[in-house]
Amino acid sequence: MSRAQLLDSADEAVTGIEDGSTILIGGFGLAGMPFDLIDALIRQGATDLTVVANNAGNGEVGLAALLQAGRVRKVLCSFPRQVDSYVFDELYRAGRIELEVVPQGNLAERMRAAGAGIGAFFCPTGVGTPLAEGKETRTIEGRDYVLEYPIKGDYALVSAYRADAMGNLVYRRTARNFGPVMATAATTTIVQVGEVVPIGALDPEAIVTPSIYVDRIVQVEARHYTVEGAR
Amino acid sequence: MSRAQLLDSADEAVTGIEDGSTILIGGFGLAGMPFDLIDALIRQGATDLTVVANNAGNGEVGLAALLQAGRVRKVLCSFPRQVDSYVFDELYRAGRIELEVVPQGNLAERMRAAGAGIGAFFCPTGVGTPLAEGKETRTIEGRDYVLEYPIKGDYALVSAYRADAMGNLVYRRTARNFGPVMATAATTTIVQVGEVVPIGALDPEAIVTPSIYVDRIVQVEARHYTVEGAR
Amino acid sequence: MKASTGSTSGRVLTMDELAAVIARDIAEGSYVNLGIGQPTKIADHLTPEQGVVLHTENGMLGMGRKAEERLGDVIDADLTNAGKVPVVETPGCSYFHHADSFAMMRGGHLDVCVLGAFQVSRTGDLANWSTGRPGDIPAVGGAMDLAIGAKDVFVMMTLFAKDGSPKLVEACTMPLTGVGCVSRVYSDHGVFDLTPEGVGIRETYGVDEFELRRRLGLDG
Amino acid sequence: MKASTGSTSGRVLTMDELAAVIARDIAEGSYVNLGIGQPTKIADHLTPEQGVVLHTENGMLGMGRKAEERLGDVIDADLTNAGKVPVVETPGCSYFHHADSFAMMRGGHLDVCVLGAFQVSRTGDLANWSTGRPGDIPAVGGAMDLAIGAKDVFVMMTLFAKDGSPKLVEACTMPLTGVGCVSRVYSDHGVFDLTPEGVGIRETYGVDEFELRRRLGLDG
Repeated sequence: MSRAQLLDSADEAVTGIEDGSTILIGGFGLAGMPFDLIDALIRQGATDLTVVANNAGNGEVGLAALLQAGRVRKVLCSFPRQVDSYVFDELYRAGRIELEVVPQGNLAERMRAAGAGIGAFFCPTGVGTPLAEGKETRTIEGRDYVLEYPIKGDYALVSAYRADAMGNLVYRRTARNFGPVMATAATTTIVQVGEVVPIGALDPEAIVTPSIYVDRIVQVEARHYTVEGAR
Repeated sequence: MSRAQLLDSADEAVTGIEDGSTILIGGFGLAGMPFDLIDALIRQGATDLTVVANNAGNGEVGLAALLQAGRVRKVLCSFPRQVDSYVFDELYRAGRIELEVVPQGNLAERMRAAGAGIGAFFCPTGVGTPLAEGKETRTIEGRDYVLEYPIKGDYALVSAYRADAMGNLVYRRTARNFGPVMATAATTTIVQVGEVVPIGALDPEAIVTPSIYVDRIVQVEARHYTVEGAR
Repeated sequence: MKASTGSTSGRVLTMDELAAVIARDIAEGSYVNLGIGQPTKIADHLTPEQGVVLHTENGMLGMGRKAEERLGDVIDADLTNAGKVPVVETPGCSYFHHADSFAMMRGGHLDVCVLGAFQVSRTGDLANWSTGRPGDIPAVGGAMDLAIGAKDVFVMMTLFAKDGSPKLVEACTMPLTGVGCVSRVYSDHGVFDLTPEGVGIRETYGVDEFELRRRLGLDG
Repeated sequence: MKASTGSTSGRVLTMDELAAVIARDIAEGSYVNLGIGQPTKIADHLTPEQGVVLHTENGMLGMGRKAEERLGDVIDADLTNAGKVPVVETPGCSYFHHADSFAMMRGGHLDVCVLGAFQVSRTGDLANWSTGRPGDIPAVGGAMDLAIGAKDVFVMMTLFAKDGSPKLVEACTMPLTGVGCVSRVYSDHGVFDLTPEGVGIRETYGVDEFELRRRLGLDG
């Protein structure tokens, strides 16, 4: 992919996302959730989307807001059901959204395979369980495996800590989670970061996502969470 | 694996390596070659070894010295033939060593699969070439793939830049190459480093090999190479 | 049938006491993943001398305790455990992405994983992700990866369901998480080794072995 | 047959001139891998304004030029290109391990890869790793990964072997490196697009298109 574009707003960063696209959305709960890009995507208006994410949204923000806006046809995720996933829960029970539950590690590895040009892989996770029903299985060296296929995205929306102006990325703590894998698995990777630094300012040994995987970058305000009275 | 052991010498680090073992040896040419561990392995005496490495040794040092000592039954590598691989070349032409040539990326990915618990994977590299002959193939979404199996080691000998006392590793520049992958693919991973630093001294965001993959560590003198008159 | 190696204590254990028993049994220097729910209690009983390193599947080795938060404190939302609760670092910790984190589990590098369970079969099948009730929204998270994600997979659970039925069963009736993956069951009534030769009782709490075998329908 | 889009220059190009032609054709901001041998010359003709980022399969993006070494200098043996020649960093470079490096190639993320060749077929089959002579020690390195490792795989070669036989052939007689992988051939006599519709001549050097088609046995 050619050189990453540095954009002025999240709205510019999500231009061109077509109806019917498959969107990989980073984050594990709040950590690494690309809130600004999701909000921009809601404003942008693309609909009939397939979303690949670990969860199916919390409260009425971020991914939950995208679902609530009725833009998502199908969710592939490992864990939709959470204490505050009521938006998804209602859509699902009303039959207004499709769900494919994927074990969390398979979700990650299937996207890794998409980014790495692997056609399919034999995975031991889920063998003999309902989630492997109908899938090809094989015994290799005495162990049973299920054949799993890549999950490729048209777009990835990722939140990182810092980018340099070329698009190299570093993440912060466990907010790294799915970001680096999704960045490799999408045709177009769009990243929101807390800070854009000059080229050469990131340690080449510590870059987690090399610039080649990044197409668009936008700098956003950091979000802060404080302990509330009622938790 | 339980906590890594910090050892006083390379000789202590290679104790217990059995005849007939499969040894993954890091390095790409000189960069990342674990010279001290290989020299210790020669002194240790294990023989009938299968070695997995990118090359088959340079000059008469490192891996070439191990071959010259007659300890290696078989080499799996991507590129045995180099300007100064005469030790391997002679052994091979004399029929005294077996060779399995593996495309470089497949070598890396097959070890990655071993470390990641993947039973086999469909890979597009080498399709239709002599190196895929006899292997299972499959067309997936219109592209042809060859089924490749994991390469697992009994031991990995790896050279890294710094370790902390728990066994977390960082590498230096392109000397990283196969080290991080091999560390995941062996039952016992033995690492030589230029420096052992206190626990907490390495940036948790920049650790390349987490301590879980490291079993034995030894600090060795750094090697320096100067430009010779005749290159 | 493997002989019992354990002893009988006076009464059934609380979950907190059981957590202490499991913590005691984890070998020094082990790399361990503690599943969401009851198993997280085990961390409170691990001693610094044990040098146990905790893995959390959302991308960290060397996870520390829950962050101490007071009203109004800024939470570091970038550092949580798998239950999305803020935690702290320990010295020597490291971060990695999700594919690397699950490769670490799937590749068998963790020494021990401790999980909760709805049911465990005598041959080590695990059911802990879905009750199978119609209408439930399916959600597996990392459960199937954890089930096969360590050299030893321990289960921590009450031995009997609220209706009194045993949760260590001949065959699971609930949807499986993994097949033949559990090696040991820690319960409030006793500790069981699941071996190819059958169920071995290591310890019993508040009940003798004979009675326990009877209630579980285990042959003598 | 696709029409020629190129022009005829006065004489056959040197490999260095050909490297300049290829450098000119690489789009601004591309990520590029230059194979060992002749293709490395291309780097000398890339301009800073092009902002081309070089990948080396031994684990680096943003590889710089060969290190300038004087007699007695300490060499940084930890920073080399795929040919094991010491190189330097460029600003914004990054390092990664071999599995990640080859995932980057195999996953189709590089824009262009330029390789040498013994033979290329009209349908894009590549032979560049083994002459197939009995007694040769087989050695493939990253050749098969590179052959499928970019959106566009270009070949840079002389068009005729020393014995005068064409290297752009109907079918390769040497062992293959990859099937249908080459999209364009840059040679001292001309530049060819290999398309599903056939071989298109983009430019010719020191020979006219008619003569070139005759010598290559191309129809039309």
